[in-house]
Amino acid sequence: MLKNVRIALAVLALGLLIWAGYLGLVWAPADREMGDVQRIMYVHVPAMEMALLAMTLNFLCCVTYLFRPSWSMDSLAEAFAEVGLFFGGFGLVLGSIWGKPTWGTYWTWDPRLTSMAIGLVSYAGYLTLRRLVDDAERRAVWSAVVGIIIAVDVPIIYYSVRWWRSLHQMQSSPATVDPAMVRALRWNFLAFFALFVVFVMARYAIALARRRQEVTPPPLVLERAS
Amino acid sequence: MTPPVAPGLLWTAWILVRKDLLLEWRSRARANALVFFSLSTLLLFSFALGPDTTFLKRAAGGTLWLAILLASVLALGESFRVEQENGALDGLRLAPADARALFLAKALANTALLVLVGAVLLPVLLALASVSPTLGLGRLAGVLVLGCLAISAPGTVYSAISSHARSRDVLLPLLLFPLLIPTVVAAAKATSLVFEGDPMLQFGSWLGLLAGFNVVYWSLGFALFPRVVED
Amino acid sequence: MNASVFLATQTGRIQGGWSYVWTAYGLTWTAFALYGLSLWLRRPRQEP
Amino acid sequence: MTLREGCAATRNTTGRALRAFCAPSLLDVSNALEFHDVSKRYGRTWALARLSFVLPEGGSLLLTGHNGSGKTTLLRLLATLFRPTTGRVLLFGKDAVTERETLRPRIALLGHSTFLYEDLSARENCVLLARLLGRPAGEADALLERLGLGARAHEAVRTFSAGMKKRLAIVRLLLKRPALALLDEPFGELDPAGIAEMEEHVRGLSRAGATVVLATHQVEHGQTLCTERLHLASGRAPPA
Repeated sequence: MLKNVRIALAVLALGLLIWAGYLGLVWAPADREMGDVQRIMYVHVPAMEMALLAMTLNFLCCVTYLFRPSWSMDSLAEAFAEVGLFFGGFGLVLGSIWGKPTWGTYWTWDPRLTSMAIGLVSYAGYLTLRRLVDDAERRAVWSAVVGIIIAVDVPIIYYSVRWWRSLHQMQSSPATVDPAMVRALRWNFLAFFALFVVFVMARYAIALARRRQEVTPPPLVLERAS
Repeated sequence: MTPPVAPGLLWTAWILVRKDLLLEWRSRARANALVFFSLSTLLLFSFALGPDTTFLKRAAGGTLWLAILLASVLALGESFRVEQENGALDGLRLAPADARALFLAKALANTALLVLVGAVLLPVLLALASVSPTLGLGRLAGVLVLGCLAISAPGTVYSAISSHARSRDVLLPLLLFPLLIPTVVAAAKATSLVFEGDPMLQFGSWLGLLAGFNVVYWSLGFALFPRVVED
Repeated sequence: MNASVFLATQTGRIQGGWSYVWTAYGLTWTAFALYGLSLWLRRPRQEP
Repeated sequence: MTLREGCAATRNTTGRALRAFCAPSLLDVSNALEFHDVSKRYGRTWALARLSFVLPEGGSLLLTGHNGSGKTTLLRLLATLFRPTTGRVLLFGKDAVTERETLRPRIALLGHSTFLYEDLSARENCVLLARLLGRPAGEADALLERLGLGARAHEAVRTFSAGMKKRLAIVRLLLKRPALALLDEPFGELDPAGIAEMEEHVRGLSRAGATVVLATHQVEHGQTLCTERLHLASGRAPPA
């Protein structure tokens, strides 16, 4: 049953993506100042939103795991971390592609981009830790602890970078959007969210299967004592 | 055979801090190595950043805290090596010593070592970058202590975790450095304000930021460390 | 009248933005495809 | 489900309140140790598999089995250092995971690792433990003296031989005056005189009413000391 739910959702997500792509590329009007380059916003912004969503959900799973440990919570935390890293990673690349024509540089110390970049390196560390610890229980507890510390740290990074950067120039506010653009953005958001759910479900299944395989209790029957 | 009254949390932490400091004193060869290591990193930064003294003067705060950060990775990694030798950490857990007291003790001992490293680095830095503490030594010391505290708290949690994992020498910095970016930003900023003067009176706010980090990391460490040590 | 004048002076838009747009969207779709593929390759053999 | 198990089994706060309410006499804990279908896993391998046994208080258990049969894992579970992957461990009627803080003062483990700091002296190691237990340092000195380590009490443990480190570990064990003494291969690294002395210590512990679990593959020594026996083969207790 679960399998065809996931396939149906995947097909829906694909359809949404194509429809949102059409809206972003063709239907939405070009921006007055930035012209067509502004269309990159329709993929960059939803990607960053998904990354933030994934990080928040990972934090919630980590906290829940510490109070009520269960393999599903542990696997869910792992799924959110990886999917968040994925969305954040290519979201940042989109941000720098957008930055080149608009600001002339691939990277500006914009607090949002900077704190996301640091967050991604932290979650890369989180995933590396998960691979470097063999014992399933210890890995689950320690990655929960690390997940909590990182999640607390990302907002701190955002504010300290903003404070650190505000010494130079003001943070760039997103371009003014008219209703048609908002509609395109919302459809793209929906498409990205559908893909987010599909990816998390798939990655969760992978993680849970690994945990099950690691933690299967031994068969009751005793071998012949040697 | 119930044992007589066991010491409270803070008293246990005090016993363990004395033990850690005694251990550091006994193996001071390691502490010396750490100090000379950070001196050489300081020199390295100065040479790498070029002979132009005006730039070095501006970058003095940053180089100091980068050197301390690199030294902290070594100090933190070492701090749990001694606990793993002969399973001493299990011995403490079985004593029983409250894991939170263990955290306080370890974090304070690491802070002391880092402050020592910082104290040795400072005069050398003042000479190298030809800077002087215009806002006074007291503030400089305040930044140093608060910065080292903010490094040691999460560092102790992460070094306890990575001391059990494989390839721990890579894992500790990988986990720690992204986390310490706000701390290093605040500490380096506050330090360079001390060196170059503080026209817009921002020193207080940066110090406040640093103090805020300490509150966050110490409470997080205090709450989460037992989960790291207990299986 | 002045609106169009205003618009005219504003037409200093960035020309040739489409190359950036196509790279961005191309990257997005390939990223989704590759990640979907990697998830499919790593899928657990028998469905739980 | 007897009343005692009922009380012990309920984990939530009402359970704790219920347990506090039950008069201790009702709960005369007959069993010091209880293993209920306990398994422990490291990575891919099962160190202990579906093990269940009971040891009455004051009893002493000889744990035998070849290396890697799970003896050390079992002792570390009893010492509340580990959490079982499945099943439950009860010590003196209390769950070894949720109530380890209250159990640990009464448990002592003489393991492969000696829990000693190499850079500290013998006395400093013992005084550290004494302070953590809230005991006067003099008690540690007396025990050091009694076990013939008085002369070298101020030398760093690094300079000690394996036999002397084992002796120092015994001092730490005796210092706790444990209600549950867990001995993992206590006869290793000891010369014949040391083994005789160790046997005397085990008898002393039993006489003092402590429950003793002694794991060894040198069965001949443990034979005379223990009332019960459990043989482990690759993590399981094959039917006797």
